[in-house]
Amino acid sequence: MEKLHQCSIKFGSLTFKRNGVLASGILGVTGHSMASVANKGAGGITCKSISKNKRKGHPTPVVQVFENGLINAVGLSSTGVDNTNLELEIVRKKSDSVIIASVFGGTKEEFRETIELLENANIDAIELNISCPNVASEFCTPFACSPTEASSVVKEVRNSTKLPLLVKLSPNFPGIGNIAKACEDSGADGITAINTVGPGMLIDINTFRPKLSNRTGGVSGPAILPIAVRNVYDIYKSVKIPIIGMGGVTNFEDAIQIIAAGATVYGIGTAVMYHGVEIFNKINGEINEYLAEKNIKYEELIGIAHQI
Amino acid sequence: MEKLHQCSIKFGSLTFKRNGVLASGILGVTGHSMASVANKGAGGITCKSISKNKRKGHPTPVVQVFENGLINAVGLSSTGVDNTNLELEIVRKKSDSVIIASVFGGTKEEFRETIELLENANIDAIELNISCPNVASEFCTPFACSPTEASSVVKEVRNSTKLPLLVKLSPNFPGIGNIAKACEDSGADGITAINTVGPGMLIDINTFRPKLSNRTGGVSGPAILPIAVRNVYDIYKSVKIPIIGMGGVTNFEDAIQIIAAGATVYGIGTAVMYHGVEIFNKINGEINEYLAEKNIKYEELIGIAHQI
Amino acid sequence: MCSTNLIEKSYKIIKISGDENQRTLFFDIGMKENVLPGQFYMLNYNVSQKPFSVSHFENGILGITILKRGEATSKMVNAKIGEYVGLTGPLGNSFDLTSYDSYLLLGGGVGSAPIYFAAKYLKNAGKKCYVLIGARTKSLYQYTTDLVGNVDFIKYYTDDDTGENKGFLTSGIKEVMDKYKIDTLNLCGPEKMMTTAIKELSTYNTNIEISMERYMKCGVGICGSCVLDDIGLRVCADGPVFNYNVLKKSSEFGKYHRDSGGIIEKF
Amino acid sequence: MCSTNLIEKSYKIIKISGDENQRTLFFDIGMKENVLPGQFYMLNYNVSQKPFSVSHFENGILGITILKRGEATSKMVNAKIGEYVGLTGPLGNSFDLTSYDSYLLLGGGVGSAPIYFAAKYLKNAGKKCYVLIGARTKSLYQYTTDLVGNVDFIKYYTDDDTGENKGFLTSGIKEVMDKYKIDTLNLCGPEKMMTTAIKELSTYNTNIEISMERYMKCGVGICGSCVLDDIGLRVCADGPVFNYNVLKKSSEFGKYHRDSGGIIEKF
Ligand SMILES: Cc1cc2nc3c(=O)[nH]c(=O)nc-3n(C[C@H](O)[C@H](O)[C@H](O)COP(=O)(O)OP(=O)(O)OC[C@H]3O[C@@H](n4cnc5c(N)ncnc54)[C@H](O)[C@@H]3O)c2cc1C
Ligand SMILES: Cc1cc2nc3c(=O)[nH]c(=O)nc-3n(C[C@H](O)[C@H](O)[C@H](O)COP(=O)(O)OP(=O)(O)OC[C@H]3O[C@@H](n4cnc5c(N)ncnc54)[C@H](O)[C@@H]3O)c2cc1C
Ligand SMILES: Cc1cc2nc3c(=O)[nH]c(=O)nc-3n(C[C@H](O)[C@H](O)[C@H](O)COP(=O)(O)O)c2cc1C
Ligand SMILES: Cc1cc2nc3c(=O)[nH]c(=O)nc-3n(C[C@H](O)[C@H](O)[C@H](O)COP(=O)(O)O)c2cc1C
Ligand code: FES
Ligand code: FES
Repeated sequence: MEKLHQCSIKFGSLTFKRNGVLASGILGVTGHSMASVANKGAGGITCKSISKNKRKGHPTPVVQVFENGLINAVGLSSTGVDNTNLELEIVRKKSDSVIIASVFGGTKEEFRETIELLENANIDAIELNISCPNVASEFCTPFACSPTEASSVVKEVRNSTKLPLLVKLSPNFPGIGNIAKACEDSGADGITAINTVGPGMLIDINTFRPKLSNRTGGVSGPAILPIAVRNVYDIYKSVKIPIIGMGGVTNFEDAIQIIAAGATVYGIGTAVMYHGVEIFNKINGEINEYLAEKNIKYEELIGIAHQI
Repeated sequence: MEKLHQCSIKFGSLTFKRNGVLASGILGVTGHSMASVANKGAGGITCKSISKNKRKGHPTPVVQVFENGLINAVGLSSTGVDNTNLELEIVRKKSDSVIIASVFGGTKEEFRETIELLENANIDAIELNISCPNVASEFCTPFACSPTEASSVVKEVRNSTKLPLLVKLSPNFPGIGNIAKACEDSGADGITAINTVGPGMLIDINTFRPKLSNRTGGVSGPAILPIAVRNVYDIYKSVKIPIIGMGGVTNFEDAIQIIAAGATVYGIGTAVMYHGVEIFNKINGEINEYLAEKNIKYEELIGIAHQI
Repeated sequence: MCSTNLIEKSYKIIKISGDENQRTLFFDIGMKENVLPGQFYMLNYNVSQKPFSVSHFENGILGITILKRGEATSKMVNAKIGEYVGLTGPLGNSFDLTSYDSYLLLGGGVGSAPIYFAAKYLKNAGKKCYVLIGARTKSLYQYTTDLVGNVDFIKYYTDDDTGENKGFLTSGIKEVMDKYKIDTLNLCGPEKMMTTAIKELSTYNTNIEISMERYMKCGVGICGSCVLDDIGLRVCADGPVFNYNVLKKSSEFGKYHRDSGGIIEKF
Repeated sequence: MCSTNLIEKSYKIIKISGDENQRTLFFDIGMKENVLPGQFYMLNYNVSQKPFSVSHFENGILGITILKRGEATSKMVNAKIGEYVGLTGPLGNSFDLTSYDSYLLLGGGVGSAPIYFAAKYLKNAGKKCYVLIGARTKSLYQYTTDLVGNVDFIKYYTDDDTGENKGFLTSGIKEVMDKYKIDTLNLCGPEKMMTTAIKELSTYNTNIEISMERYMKCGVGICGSCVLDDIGLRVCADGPVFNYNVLKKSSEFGKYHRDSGGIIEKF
C-alpha cells in the first residue's frame, strides 16, 4: 500500500492527521467502508446522515451522472442510531481518522433526540445536516434556509453534546455568510459547506421521464466547484470558526482553491466516483509538493485569497 | 451558407420562425452581431440588458472559463436606450428573427422609465432582467428573489408597454414556481429561465486572487443544465404562459430535455463559446430529425415530462 | 470527466427471448463500446433500476438476462419490444480471460449470464473452456444451450428433473478438475454454491475468480451500499469480479449481505 | 467541453526584455501547446486583462510583447521576473503560412509582434519571407532585429530618425512587390497603415491576410464586444486573422472601432 501523506491540522479543538474529509453520504454506510477510505488517505470521515427514526430513502435510481457531475436523491435512508454507532465503532478501531457523525432530523426536536442517542458514541464531532435538498417535499424547506431557522437548530442541540458541533450549510439560499454567523453565534464550532446545489433534474429524451425516482436531486461534482469556492469565501468572511470546504473538489488545484477561499480542510464526495478513494492521498501528496515548491506553510494558505 | 431549419412555433402572441433564442448578454452588443446570429440559425435574439442610464460594467477580466462552463461578471454595461434602439433597428432590417429587448433597472421606476423610452423601438417583446446576480452589491438582492418583489416590477411596468412582457428569473432563490406565478398574475406574458447560477468564484492558485475583477460571477454553461431543467419544470407546473428555457443547453439532447421540462423554445448563451453561432441551426436540424424519427409534433414535446 | 459509461442512456429493446420467468432483452448499443464478460449495467425500466451482468455482446448488440425475483425484475420481465430502457454502463471490472489457457466456468442460477458471455468470449479467443451450469429448472438455462458443441466441455444441472442431471453443479467439479488441465476458474452464482465450490477446489490450488452480487443503489462507486466488510472494497467499482485471494479476507463472503438500508441479512 | 485553452492558467515570468515603453515577457508554458503565428492570449496581470498576440514561441517558451498604451499596459510593462501572470489561450485563428511559397509580411507598430513570430515560423518551414516593419522609433522594433540576415528581405521604417529609413513602411511595398515574386501578404498594425497598404496593393491582385485588433472583453467569443459590423464576425474567435476578401465586406474596417461600452469611435 502507498505511504499516506500525514500532517497535523488544527480544526478548532480537533486535530486532523491527514487533510481531506470524506463527505457525508459517500461510502458512509458501513464501518469497514469508512475505515478503508481513512486508511487509504482521508484524514476525516463523515457517515451517511443518521436519524433517530429509521428511514427508507428513495427507490432507485437515486444517482444519475451527467457530463459535469451527478444529481442524487438517495434520500435520508438511515438504519437508526444504534446500528450506525456500531459501524462508527469499527472506524475508530481500524483507523486514526477524525470521525464525524452526520445527523439529520425532520424537526429541531428530532435533531436533539438523535444527538442524545449519540451520547456514548465513539466519535469526534457531530455535523448537523440542515441542508439536504432531497427531502424538501417531505420536510418542507431545510433549516439552512435562513439565519433564524439555522440557529434555532443549533440552539436546540447545543447543550445536548459536549462534542464539537459542525453545521452543514446549503448553497441554495441567499446570504450564506449571515447564516454561518448565526450558527457561530448560537454555539457552532465549525461549518461544513457546501451541500448539493439546486436541486437539478435530468430527463430521458426517449422515455421523457425524469431520470431519478425522486424526479429532482442535488447537483454535486465538478459542476459546482465555483459555487463551493464562493460560498466558502463568503463564510470565511463572516465567521471565525473553521470550515470543511467541499463541493466539486476533484484535484489538488480545486483543493487549493477551496482552502485559499477559507477552508481549514477540504472535503470530497463525488470525485470518489471518478478517481476512487485513492484521490485523498494523491491530493494530499500534491498539496505537500506545492507547499514545498512555494515554500509556504499550510496554515498560511487558509483564506489567503482574502488577504490579496 | 447552410440552409436554415425553419419552423413555426407559437409563443403567446409571438411566432418564432426558427427555434432557439440567443440569450441576453451573448453577442448582443451590436445590431450586425445579433442579425448574424439570427441569419445563421437562431429564431430569436435578445440584446444585452439595457438601462436608461449609461453604465460602465466591470473591468476585465469579466469572463473566466472552467472545465464545465464559465463564470461571468460583465456587469450591466449599457450604452443607453437610444444607441441600443439603433442597433435593434439593424436586426429588424437584416433578419426575420423575433427581437427581444432585455431591460434592466436598479429600481422599479428605472425599469418603467427604460421601457417608456422603448416606446418607438422596433422590437417584438421586452424581457425584464430582474435576476442579474453580478450587480448584487450595487443594487442589493435582485427583484427575482421573491414573488412579491418580482410582481412589483411587473405591475410597475405592465401599463407602459403593449408589447409581450417576459420576465427573466433566477435559479438562486427558492420557490421559482411561485415567483413565476406571481409574475403571470401581474400580467407577464412569458418567462425566461434561467439566468446564471450562484454566483461562483474561481481563485488562481499562484496569485491567490479571485480570477474575475468582480471576484464573483454567475455560473453558466454545461454545469448548470440540470438546474435549468428543474427550474423550467417547476415553472411549467405553476404557470400557463410560455417559457424560453435556457441554461447549459449545448446540444440537441439538452434542448429536448429543457423543452420536455416545459420550455416552448430553447435558448443558448455559453454554448456559442464552444460551438459558434452555427449551434442554433445544428440543434434545430437535429430536433427536426428527432421529431421525424419519433413521429411526433413539436407541440407535443413541450412539457411532455409532466405527462409521464 | 468524460466518463460516458457512467451516464445513463436509453435504448430500444430490439429483441426479447425467454419467458415471463426469465427474459433476455437485447439492445443495439453500437460497436464503439467495448464490453467485457463480468461487467454489468444498471438497467432502468420505468424508473426501477437494478444491476445486471451482460450475458451477450456481439456486433454492438447487448443482451441482458433477467430472472424474475422481486419487485423490479417482475416488471422488467414483462418489457416489450420497442420500449426504451435506461442503461448505465458498462460498469465494473471483468473476468481475467487472457492470462490463462484453460478455464473452468461455473454458473449457478442467473449467475450463468456472465458465464455464458465469458464462454463465448473464450472460444473466440481460442482458449480452452469447460463449463458447468446449474439452474432450478431447464427452461432457465435454455438460453445458454448454444454453447453445447462449441465449448470444450459443458454439463447442465437442475434442482428438478427437467434436465439431464439432477443435482448441484458443484458435484461436477471434481470430474472436470481430474479429467482436464484447468488453469483458473470463474464463478458466478448464489454464494452458497460458490463457497461449496471453493471447498471442493481446496485441494487443487488453482486460481479462482468470483463475480459478486450485492445490493447496489448507485452502481458507480459512491453510495457505499455494496461495500464488502473488512476489505472495504466496492462490488460495483472495485468488482464485481474479485480474486478469491482478496475475497477470502472478507468476513461477509458466503455469510451475509446487506439490504437496501444497510441492515445485515444472513444467507 | 475540454477546451483547456479557454481556461486561464497562471505562469511565472521567466525573462523580460525591452524597456518601460515596450516589454517582452517570457513564460514557460511547455511543449504540449501548439501555438501558431496570429494567435493571441488574454493576459491577466494583477486583475487587469487584455489581449496580446504571441511574438515568440520556441521550445515551450512563449513571448508576449506589450506596448505601453493606457491603463492596463502601463502596469504590465512594469511586471517583474518571478511574478505570476494569468494566460488564457492560445485563442483565435492564425495566419495561413502553409498554402503559399513566398510571403510578404507587414508589421506596423506593435503589430510587428505576430509578424516577427510569423517570419521565424516561415523560415523554419523553408518558405520565402520578405518583411517590412514600421515603428515610431527604433527601440520599439529592436526586439525583432534578429530577423536581419535570417529572412530573405527585411526593411525597417521609423516615424523619427532613429532608424535607417524615416517614413512609413507602406512606402516600401512597391519595391518588394516589383522585385520579388510574392504569393501572399500578411498584415498587422494600425488600420490606417493597413488600408494604405491595401491601396498600394490594389494593382497586384495578391492574396491578403489581415490581423485585426478590436476591444475585447472576453476573448472567447461570447460577449460580442469585438464583432465587426456588417459581416457579424468576432475578431477574437472567428479572427483575429481575416482574409481581405472577407474583411472588405465589413463597413467598419479602416473606418471605426468601438470602445469598451460598444460606442463607435472613428479612427
Ligand atoms: C453485479 C450484479 C450483477 C447481476 N446480474 C444479474 C443478472 O445478470 N441477471 C439477473 O437476473 N440478476 C442479476 N443480478 C441481480 C439483480 O440485480 C437482482 O435480481 C435484482 O436486484 C432483484 O431486484 P427485484 O426488485 O426484482 O428484487 P427485490 O424485490 O429487491 O428482492 C427480491 C428478493 O431477492 C433478494 N435480493 C435482491 N437483491 C439481492 C442481492 N443483490 N443479493 C441477494 N439477494 C438479493 C431480496 O432480499 C429478496 O429476497 C445482479 C446483481 C449484481 C449486483
Ligand atoms: C488580437 C489582439 C492582439 C493584440 N496584440 C497586442 C500585442 O501583441 N502587443 C500589444 O502591445 N498590444 C496588443 N494588442 C492591443 C492591446 O490589447 C491594447 O494595447 C490594450 O488593450 C490597451 O490596454 P490599456 O488598458 O493599456 O489601454 P486603454 O487604457 O484601454 O486605452 C489606451 C488607448 O488605446 C486605445 N485602445 C485600446 N484598445 C484598443 C484597441 N483594441 N483598438 C484600438 N484602440 C485601442 C484606447 O482607445 C485609448 O486611446 C492586441 C489587441 C488585440 C485585440
Ligand atoms: C450520493 C450522495 C449522497 C449524499 N448524502 C448526503 C448526506 O446524507 N448528508 C449530507 O450532509 N450530505 C450528503 N451529500 C452531499 C455531500 O456530502 C457533499 O456535500 C456534496 O456532494 C458536495 O461535494 P462533492 O461535489 O465533492 O460531492 C451526498 C452527496 C452525494 C453525491
Ligand atoms: C457573458 C454573459 C453575459 C450575460 N449577460 C446577461 C445580461 O446582460 N442579461 C441577462 O438577462 N442575462 C445575461 N446572461 C445570462 C444568460 O442570458 C443566460 O441566462 C445564462 O448564461 C444561462 O444560459 P447558458 O448556460 O446557455 O449561458 C449573461 C451570460 C453570460 C455568459
Ligand atoms: S452501489 Fe453504490 S457504491 Fe457500489
Ligand atoms: S471579445 Fe468577447 S466576443 Fe470577442
